[in-house]
Amino acid sequence: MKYSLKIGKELINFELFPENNGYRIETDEKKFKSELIKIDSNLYSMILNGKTYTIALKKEGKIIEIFYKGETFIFEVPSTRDKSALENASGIDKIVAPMPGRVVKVLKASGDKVNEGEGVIIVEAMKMESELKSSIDGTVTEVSAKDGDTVDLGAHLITVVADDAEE
Amino acid sequence: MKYSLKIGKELINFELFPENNGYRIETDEKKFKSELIKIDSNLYSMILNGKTYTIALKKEGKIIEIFYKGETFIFEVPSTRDKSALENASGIDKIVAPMPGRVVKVLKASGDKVNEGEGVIIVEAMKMESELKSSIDGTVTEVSAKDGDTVDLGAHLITVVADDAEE
Amino acid sequence: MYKKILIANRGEIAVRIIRACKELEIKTVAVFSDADRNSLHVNMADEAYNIGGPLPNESYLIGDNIIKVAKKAKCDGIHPGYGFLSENAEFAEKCIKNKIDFIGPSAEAIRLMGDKITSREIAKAAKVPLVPGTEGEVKDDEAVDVAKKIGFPLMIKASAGGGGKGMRLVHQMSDFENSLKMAKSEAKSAFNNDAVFIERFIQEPRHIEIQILGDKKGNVIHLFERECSIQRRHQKVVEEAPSPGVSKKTRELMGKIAVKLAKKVSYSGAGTVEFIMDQKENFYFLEMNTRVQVEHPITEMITGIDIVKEMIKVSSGQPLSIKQKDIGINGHAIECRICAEDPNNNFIPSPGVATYIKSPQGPGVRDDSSLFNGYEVTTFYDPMLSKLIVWGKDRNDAIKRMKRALEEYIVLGLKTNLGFLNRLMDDKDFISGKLDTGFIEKHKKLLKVPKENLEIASIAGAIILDSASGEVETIKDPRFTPWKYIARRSSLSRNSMF
Amino acid sequence: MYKKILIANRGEIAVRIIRACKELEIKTVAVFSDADRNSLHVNMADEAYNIGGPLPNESYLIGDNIIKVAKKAKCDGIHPGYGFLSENAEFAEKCIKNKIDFIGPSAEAIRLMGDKITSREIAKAAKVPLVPGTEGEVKDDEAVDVAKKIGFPLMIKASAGGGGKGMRLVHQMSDFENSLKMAKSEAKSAFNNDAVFIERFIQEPRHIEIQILGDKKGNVIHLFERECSIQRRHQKVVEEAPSPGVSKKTRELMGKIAVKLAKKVSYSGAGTVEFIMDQKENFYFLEMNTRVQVEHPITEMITGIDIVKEMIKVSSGQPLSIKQKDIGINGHAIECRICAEDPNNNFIPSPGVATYIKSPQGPGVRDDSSLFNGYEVTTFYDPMLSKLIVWGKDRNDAIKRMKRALEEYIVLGLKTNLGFLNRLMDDKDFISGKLDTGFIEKHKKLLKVPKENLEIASIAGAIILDSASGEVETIKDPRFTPWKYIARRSSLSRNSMF
Repeated sequence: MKYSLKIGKELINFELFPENNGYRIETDEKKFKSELIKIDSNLYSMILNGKTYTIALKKEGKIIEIFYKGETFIFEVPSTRDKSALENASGIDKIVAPMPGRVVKVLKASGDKVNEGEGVIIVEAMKMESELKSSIDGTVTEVSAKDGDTVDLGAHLITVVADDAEE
Repeated sequence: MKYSLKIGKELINFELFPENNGYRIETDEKKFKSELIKIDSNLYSMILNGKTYTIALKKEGKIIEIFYKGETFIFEVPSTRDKSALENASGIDKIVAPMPGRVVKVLKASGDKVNEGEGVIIVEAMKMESELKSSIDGTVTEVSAKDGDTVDLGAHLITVVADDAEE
Repeated sequence: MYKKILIANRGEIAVRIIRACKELEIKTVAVFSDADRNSLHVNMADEAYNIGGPLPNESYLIGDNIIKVAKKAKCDGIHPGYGFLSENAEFAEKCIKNKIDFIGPSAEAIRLMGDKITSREIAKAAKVPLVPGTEGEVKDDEAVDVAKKIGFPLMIKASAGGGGKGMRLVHQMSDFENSLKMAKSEAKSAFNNDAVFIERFIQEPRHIEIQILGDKKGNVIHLFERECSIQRRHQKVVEEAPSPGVSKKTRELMGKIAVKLAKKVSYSGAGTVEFIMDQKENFYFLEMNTRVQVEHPITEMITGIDIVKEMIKVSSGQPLSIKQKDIGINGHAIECRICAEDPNNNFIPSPGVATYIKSPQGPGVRDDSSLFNGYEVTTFYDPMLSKLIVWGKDRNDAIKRMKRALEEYIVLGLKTNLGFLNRLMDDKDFISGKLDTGFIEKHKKLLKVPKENLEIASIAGAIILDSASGEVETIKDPRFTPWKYIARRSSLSRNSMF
Repeated sequence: MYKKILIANRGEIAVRIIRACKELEIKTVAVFSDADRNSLHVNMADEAYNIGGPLPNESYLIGDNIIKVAKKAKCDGIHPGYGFLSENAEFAEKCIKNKIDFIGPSAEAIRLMGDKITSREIAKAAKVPLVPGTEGEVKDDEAVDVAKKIGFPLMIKASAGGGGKGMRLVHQMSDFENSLKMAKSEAKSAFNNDAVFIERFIQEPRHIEIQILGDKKGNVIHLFERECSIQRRHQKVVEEAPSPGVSKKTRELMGKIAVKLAKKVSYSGAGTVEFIMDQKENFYFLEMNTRVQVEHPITEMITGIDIVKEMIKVSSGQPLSIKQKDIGINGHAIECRICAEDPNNNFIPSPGVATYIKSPQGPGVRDDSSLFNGYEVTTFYDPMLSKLIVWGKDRNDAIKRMKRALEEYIVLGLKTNLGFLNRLMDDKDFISGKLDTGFIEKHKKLLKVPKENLEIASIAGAIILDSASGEVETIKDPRFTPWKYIARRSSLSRNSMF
């Protein structure tokens, strides 16, 4: 079976072949022989090419959250539309609230030109102000927040579109 | 609501009255004001008359397993038949296998008289032999195991009936 | 000795204090906000009472209500922990007025050392070395002259400040006046007080602090130094004791000076004298913290002294149980603060629910945590999840042990700094011990997640995808029913070499 | 130093060794039986291989297969842990023949000290005090005379014995001949060897043992004693170091004698010389264990020496890193073996699945465990779940800390000795330190569950009964969405005092 996983803007492709009590896994570059055993509610033991790994994971709908070696990776199961969108739409930066908080100041208005790394909005939460930056050169096409708004985690704030991107 | 719990051969009776965010509980002897909050899959925090207690528990069908202060208590929800049986049948000791193991020697045969504390059967498990004893004075009425049998946890081995008991 | 202590705090420090009380056979009373009913400190105390809403100023900061609970529950002491009311002189006074001991220094000592300018004056009088700078609030009209005299780079700081607010680093005269204006306006909005002072900026500074302990008989001892130079957002992340940058001579000198300063204010209880030190071991007084500190465990590990128990004992009137000459340094200890934050996004706090937790164990590892499965990090409180502390026979041993312990730590559901800390323990500059407060800024590569880790995680993700339920068991039942097994001995070939 | 070590063991000791290797930056290879795929040691090692069926003689006892795995995985050392192959001289020899170091003493030393009669002879030659008794197998025709000479009470013991099998205590001449017959027949069936010896029975004996460490250069040191008198079924339950019954003078003498004995067999690695001691500090050699011991952590806690790391280093050829004169005793340590067993039923092992686990944490607590939620105790292996170890500045401090830690421990799903251990820490005879191996027999009241505990548990049970689902939440959602909360500040009155 072929599978894809989306992490951030990246798409990872695999092919899985059941083999003995485990799987053979092939990516574009590598092959692995793998076995994954559930130990506890969220704890798994993986043996990969003879080496062992301890992994914690949670699957909720289309989101797979994986903890490995101090890091949390959030994978998404991409829909077919996602897959084609991902390939074309790398020129769009939709900036969302990284945690529940308050909008201190919206720095850019719709139509403003911004450079990569330039701040577009300041939010405050847990007594700390953070400036959120554009990850691309482009133009602000949409602003959904105003100064003083309280926003939930993941709420859309501002969209920047690269000048050469098609939305 | 009135409730009963069975532990070993004992029956405990309660009456519960919902009150504020918790319960008022009355036993034959005492009254308690209580609140129980679930913290984790099996972990609960109980506040009882102002004092706090940490308790782990598992409810499976009619069995409630409760861990408190190093001890595991296994409660059973008694059926109506249980309740009347319990009151009359304290003179019966059904001896069962305390763990999966092997029967080393059956010491008593059906019809034998036994005293309280007298050994009736020897079982072996985890490299250790244990002599199981009768908890009452009485007569062996039933023997379900023979020397060399391997037995599962809870398997019936021997029944002793007190001479004055009605079965 | 006390019979029952109320702990006016939450989280890991409340748990830490409850543990000390249990070991001293003192009953404990927890207080909790509406957001904290299912917290560890509520569970572990003997009694627990709700004191209001989740915002600190609705609950943990209302001293009067806390004193009411303490009186009703018949407590004879209140331990404030750190933060909240711990450095509130007025609260300390109110406790005493209500005939409940405030477990900490006198209100007077808190007041004197709590204000940065007053404490500087006391330090100056005690001949404690100070960073060259203004001795009090700098007036607008004298500021330029003062700045010239002190020299650049220099630092403008809010008198009432903390946590980096109202601070400005100025490299040259031409930036000075503008920076001064900004610092004052920030100080005004943060503390409602625009007073600032100016001091020399120390290049590549190390944050070194001395732990002190005093009793009510006038004895004060020090428990050597802690190095807390690994910081982000001006807050400590990794602390160690002893410091790899402090020589025996400097250690003794710093210790003596800290004790002298503490004696000036008849200090009792646990306190910390903070210094800034340059790479040539010149050190200058920063401030004094008149409470138990987050990082106190590393000092406990190398001295064998239980600082929280000692605080409680001296507060009850007992003399210090140890003398300066009997205290030595045994091995090396490191603490990492495990926080719900995103190192890849400027260490921004990352609230959420910790779905699954597994703590490290084994030799030389101490985990002071308030975590459990289902623990929620809210925006009401600090995002610190746990203090992971290790002891080793020397610094290298401690670093390797910390790395091992960090690898054992599992926190699913939150972004944490575990991966960053893991890589830090492998960094050759960290291992060499050449630290300064700009370390993380200079080692941004440590923030990057290695590609291999993503690879491993994505393989696990791919296998889980293949299972509709998300519950993968390649062996249907990994458990054996032994007695059945013996009868039907079957040979499983999974990953077998034979 | 080694590059990769195979750990020929399972459970907590395999985990302990893996942790030591990680801290020494040595790669680890785990082996596992079919019953152990989901064990902690498999997860924590760098590599893991299945070696056969769940019965020890199908997997962990097959030395040849383990050596095959070690060769294939390119290991340069094998650590045997305790039990299984750890005291198997033949296995040690085979490792060396296959150019893989056996991390432990020489096969010769294992052989000499492994046999009780030979080791007694060596001890006698080294002038180590011995319990008055026969010096070898006692022949049937001389037995009665020998018994008269030694005097009563006396003990008959199997030469090849262990764990109480083939042992008989005889109080008077009239019981002697019958007891001898029974001991021999038990020995025959248990060890296929009916040789027995006879010795004086020590009244109220204490079990005291000396930890030793040797290197391959001929250096041997001791790390003081451990007291292991709290036993059930002739097996240790609680150990402590130092012993509350050993004076400084006896300690030094025992240490010297243990070192002398170890040097007799050119001992290298970790080993333990076991003594029986009466209440007047007369002590006699019992046996030597040529391996790391379950209770080694308490010695680590009071000396700061990592015994497992030291074993690995000396086996690789390094000299001991410490000298006798540099080792001191720092504080006091206690270990409790948490076992799946039923104290109310003669400590009978209690297999099953641990549904929910919570380990103690905080200052001075070390939990060497192989537990996790879902861990199954099978009848294949030892029912020990965890070793809970605490350090305190003195014995009283350690006892209070152990009590605190035991109260934090949660193991749902199995019967354990946690409650018993909890009450033991409160027992005034235990606290007074007057211990002997009959302690538990004499304190049967500690086995009884207090009525209050049942009461608390049954109240929780009653509340759960009231909830159809078994999931009680008196507050529907104890978690707050902070931003919504601020808008609709509501006052909850749950357990509030205002």
